[in-house]
Amino acid sequence: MKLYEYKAKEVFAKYNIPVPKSVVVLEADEFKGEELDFPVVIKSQVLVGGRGKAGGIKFADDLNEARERIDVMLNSTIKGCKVKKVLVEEKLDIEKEIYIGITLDRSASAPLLLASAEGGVEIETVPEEKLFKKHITPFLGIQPFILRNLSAKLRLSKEEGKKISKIVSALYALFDREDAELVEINPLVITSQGEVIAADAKLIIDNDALFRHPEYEGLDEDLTPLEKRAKQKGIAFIQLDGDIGVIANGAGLTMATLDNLSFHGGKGGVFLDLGGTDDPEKVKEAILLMKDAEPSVILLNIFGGITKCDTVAIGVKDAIEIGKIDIPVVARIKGLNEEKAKKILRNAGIVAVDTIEQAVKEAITLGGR
Amino acid sequence: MKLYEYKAKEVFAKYNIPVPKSVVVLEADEFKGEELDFPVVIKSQVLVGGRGKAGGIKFADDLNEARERIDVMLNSTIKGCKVKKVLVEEKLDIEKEIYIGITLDRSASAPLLLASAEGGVEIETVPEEKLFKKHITPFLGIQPFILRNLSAKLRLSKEEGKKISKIVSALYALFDREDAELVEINPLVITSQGEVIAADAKLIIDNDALFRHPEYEGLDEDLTPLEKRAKQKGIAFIQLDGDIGVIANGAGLTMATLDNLSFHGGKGGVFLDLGGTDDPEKVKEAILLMKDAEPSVILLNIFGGITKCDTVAIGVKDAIEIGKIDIPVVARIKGLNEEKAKKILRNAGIVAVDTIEQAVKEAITLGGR
Amino acid sequence: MAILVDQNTRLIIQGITGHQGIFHAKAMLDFSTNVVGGVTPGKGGENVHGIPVFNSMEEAVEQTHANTSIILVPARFAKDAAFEAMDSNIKILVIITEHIPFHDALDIITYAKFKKIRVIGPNCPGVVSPGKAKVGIMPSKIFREGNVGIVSRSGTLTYEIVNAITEHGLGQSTCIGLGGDPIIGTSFVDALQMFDGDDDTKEIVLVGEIGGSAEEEAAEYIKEMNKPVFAYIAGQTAPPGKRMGHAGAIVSRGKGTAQSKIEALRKAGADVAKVPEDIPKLITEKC
Amino acid sequence: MAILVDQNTRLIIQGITGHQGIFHAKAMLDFSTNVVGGVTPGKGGENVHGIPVFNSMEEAVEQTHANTSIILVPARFAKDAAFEAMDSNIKILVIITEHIPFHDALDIITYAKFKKIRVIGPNCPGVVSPGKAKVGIMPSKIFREGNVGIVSRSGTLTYEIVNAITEHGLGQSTCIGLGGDPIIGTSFVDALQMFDGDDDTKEIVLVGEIGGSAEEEAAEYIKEMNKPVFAYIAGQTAPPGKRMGHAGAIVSRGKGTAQSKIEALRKAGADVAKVPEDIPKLITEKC
Repeated sequence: MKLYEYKAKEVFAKYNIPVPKSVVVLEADEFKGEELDFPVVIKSQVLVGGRGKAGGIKFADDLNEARERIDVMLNSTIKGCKVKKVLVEEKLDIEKEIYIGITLDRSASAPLLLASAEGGVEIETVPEEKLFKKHITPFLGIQPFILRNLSAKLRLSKEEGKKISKIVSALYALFDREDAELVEINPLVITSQGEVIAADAKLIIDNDALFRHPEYEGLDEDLTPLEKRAKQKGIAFIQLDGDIGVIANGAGLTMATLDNLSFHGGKGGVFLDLGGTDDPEKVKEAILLMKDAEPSVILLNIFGGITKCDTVAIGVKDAIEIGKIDIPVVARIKGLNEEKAKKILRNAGIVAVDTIEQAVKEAITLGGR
Repeated sequence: MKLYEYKAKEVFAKYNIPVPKSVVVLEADEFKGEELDFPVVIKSQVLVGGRGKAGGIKFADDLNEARERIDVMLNSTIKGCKVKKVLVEEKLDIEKEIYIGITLDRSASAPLLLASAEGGVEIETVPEEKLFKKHITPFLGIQPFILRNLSAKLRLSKEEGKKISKIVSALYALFDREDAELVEINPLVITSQGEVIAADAKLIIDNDALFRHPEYEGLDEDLTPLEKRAKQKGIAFIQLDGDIGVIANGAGLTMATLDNLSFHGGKGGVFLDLGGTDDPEKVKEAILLMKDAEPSVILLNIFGGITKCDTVAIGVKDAIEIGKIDIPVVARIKGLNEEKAKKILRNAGIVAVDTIEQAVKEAITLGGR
Repeated sequence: MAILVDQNTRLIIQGITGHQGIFHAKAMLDFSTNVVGGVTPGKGGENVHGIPVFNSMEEAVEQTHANTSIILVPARFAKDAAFEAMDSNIKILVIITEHIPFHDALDIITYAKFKKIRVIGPNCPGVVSPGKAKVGIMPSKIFREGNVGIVSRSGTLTYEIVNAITEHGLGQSTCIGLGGDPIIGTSFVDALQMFDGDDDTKEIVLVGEIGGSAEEEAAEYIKEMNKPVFAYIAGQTAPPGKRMGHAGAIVSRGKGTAQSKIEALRKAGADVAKVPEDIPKLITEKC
Repeated sequence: MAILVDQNTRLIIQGITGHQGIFHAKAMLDFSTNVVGGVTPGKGGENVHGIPVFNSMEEAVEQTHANTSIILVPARFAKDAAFEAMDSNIKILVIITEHIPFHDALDIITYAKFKKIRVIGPNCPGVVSPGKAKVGIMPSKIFREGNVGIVSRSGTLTYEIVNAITEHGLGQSTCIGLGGDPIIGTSFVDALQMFDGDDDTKEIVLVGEIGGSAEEEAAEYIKEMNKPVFAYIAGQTAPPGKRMGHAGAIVSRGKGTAQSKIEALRKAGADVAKVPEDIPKLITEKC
């Protein structure tokens, strides 16, 4: 779960990481101008990178200018994301910009602390030799020597090193205790007055850990209404650019089916992983979700190992009847009780074929968009 | 640093480990009787085990009886320890007594959690098969499965298991964060009302970690005045039963010297380890400390490796002159610059011999008690 | 010979009395796996299909001398179950459970590395050595004894490929599902090394997907191998930034694309199939 | 051959610019130890007796390919120094520092076990292989090349015994001071095992003291050894419950007495000397 900047900064503040004085505004005239000192920065709250270049960050020297710009921003779309909130912050007097991030190094199975004296740019563009990198052993966390080495690498003054060390320790505590997948401060600003302040904040919380963080529940996320519904039902559902809805059991198989579709000139419109279930209720939910995504055709690819093909087929049949679905369905179903399953599907008017290639070709023909 | 029971219970309470309602009393009429419900337990605050059998724990049903017993106790000596404080507690309605302790298993280099359903007796007397024992990996601490297994082994009810699990977790947190060498609740009482309360509390804090626990500084300890002075000066100094004061450099060498003394019929009165120093100031402190311990003779055994013998000798000579020490001194000094050292010592009227055997025999003769 | 699980496997099922536990205990028994016990706290003394249930791993291992454990407990209890297993005398731990918080997985895998315990998963279908033992939830019927070693990050997709290999008249030495999470105990390289040293394995099939760089690392190792490797990578048309069902299947910041993986594997000499169905054909063509 | 330290030792001194660091750097150099660098944060670029000083262990190991480190920093910084060393590529870590909090030592030793790093100490005089290398603070002059392996929990007492052995015309293969704390990285058993496998070591001297059960465990191992073991145990007249100078030298709850240790060692076939001075005589009498 990716948090909006203003929300991430609330969490940062809980860990005593300094953030700029700010207000969140949903409508331009909510902003009174008394809360903050001018000049201010007006930042669109969207979950895409590079919003600055896309016009999602503006400055204002007085209330009028601020309101005007807030208004424009609230009616704009940044890289496809509608701006629903803006964050208005006091503008910082920037002396230096630093990058600090903690992410996961999958290859090493360890958190990776990254820092650079070149903040404010994408970390991927910083040359390797200018990066401070250290894998963190989960049980040990941030030991003093790591902070010492970080300060040395970034050539921080003693005073800067002290403040930034505190922030890095706090950031790791946050990463650890909030079950974060990623935390990033880019830039971490050192002001002309020597203050160190997180000018931006990126925070992704592990969805699988939300059960122990009820405070994040119900937070605004960058999901389509259907994706939101799927999430509530526990179904892996992703809307894509194309028109063919793909349902398969298992993430790998679903991906492979989408890939196959594309080799034959088709284009997936929905990724829907049924998972290892043959629970007719869940199958029904999935089909109804798919219906509401309005694909031109539904391509069903089931490999029944533990899952019984006929049970899945019954679920599909029922869902089509209940949901009065008139979108054509093509099924390739293989494995446990496949013959039974094919019969059930064919009786329900579904094209049931033997190989994935046949199914893909059929779907493309039937979809015909 | 071994804490008195009342002090240990203060620390326990900080970690939300339930302790009986109590007051600490230094004089009998300080106890007003209103603070607690009768009957009460009156417990001598001494740092020796087995005080119950030695008369250090009494009960009282009303104020008069309580004051009488407090008064007697405050004028008594338990196993050689003068009672300076008593802890008066509400008497618990005991249903069951449990033992819980965390100590160090040196062989395993790991903390060891010990528990037994037979509380109130010395843990050493509990048969192995009735003990719950689990080494704790420092980085992992008390995981839920450990608590589950503990509850099963002690055949606790679900409700008891829940309460005791909480206490065990708290106890480990205390062990860890307070830099404890040992924590022990014996007995942990389950009352007829189903409450779980630490009736006794043992807590030893690591002396070497006191720098990060200033709250324990200056606490009352079971040290002789000289031992206290030595501790302040950072000198390893222990008063023993005998009359011969032994100074050597290095704990092993000091012990070996005391042992040798005893083989020849002598008896050590002081263990004083000079450590790896030849700092004349520290040598002087040590000699003066030794003087105040009033041994019949001082036996000095120095092996100079890095430490220079002559520097030590000068320190000894100076101390004897400054302190006007007329206790006979026998020195065996060997190693770096030993000849110089012997000359210095002999000039100061000290018997300087070549072997430890000679020195020991000479000391016993000179001491002559 | 096979790898990881075989006739010498002495298996404990953690969570044996749950819905999944009961079902898969039977399936593993039927596969002639040596299931020596199960653990469910509070249910010690019961039995499931004749398998004795213990209250704790310590007790279970003491009584049965088990060397392997499989975890089939819900995600929020999986870390505790894993630590309990690793503090008993278990050498191989297969974690089936999905949706384990990633910080829990980090702790589990870190501790496993320290204690030199081989963890497979989490979020994996387990390990099968046909004719010897199954420690997992893969469908039994698709397997057949043979010489193809299979290692995969996927579940059903693997079953498809296994099934296709079997229908093609070939069989498997061992099939390992590594798991679809970003943090897993055993990597492609680990599995390739084991297969490389296994006499029963003549060919190796690697089924990868988008996300991470485990396939690229595998490619480096494949360069040094003599046994032929056949690969398939899922997610070639997946959009960046989206998790494709598996927590680990995500192209993020331009990294972890199928293209990069396919290219690395090809360069290393592996035969990369365009669609999974092609794998058996590629094997028989080459071998 | 010797054990632990020899001509292949490439040593870093952590805390080289301190009072102790400067002094012992010289002493180790003079012993012909291959001291390749030192570390003191903030003093990188300086040198001590010509030894380059680095800001961090990472840098030091990268530049010098060190395999061994010795810690000579104050107690409150020792844990951090140890973790820094263990996170670099060091294989052997000698911790001289005394008064390290026991929970810090626990963390250090636990992590060292996990990472399979050999830690000697803390609160120890280090390791000397005469004629090869000294990684510690023992006086250099008392040593002489030879075939007696010495392992001890004590400092000065060991020097006495080493000196006596040398004066007696014998010499040492390696002398290890294990340290006087209750939590130490290397035990008597570890050391005995190493000496047992060392061709240069013909006889072994074990210097123990009250507290713990390391000597009793050593006795169990000695039973299986062929090389003769000579022992001395200090603290035979120490009163129970008192820490005799060393944090680890305490008889507590009736355990850890000198009597128990002496008996165990005698039973295992070791020659136990009544006083330390007797050790060299016992060796020449027997060998």
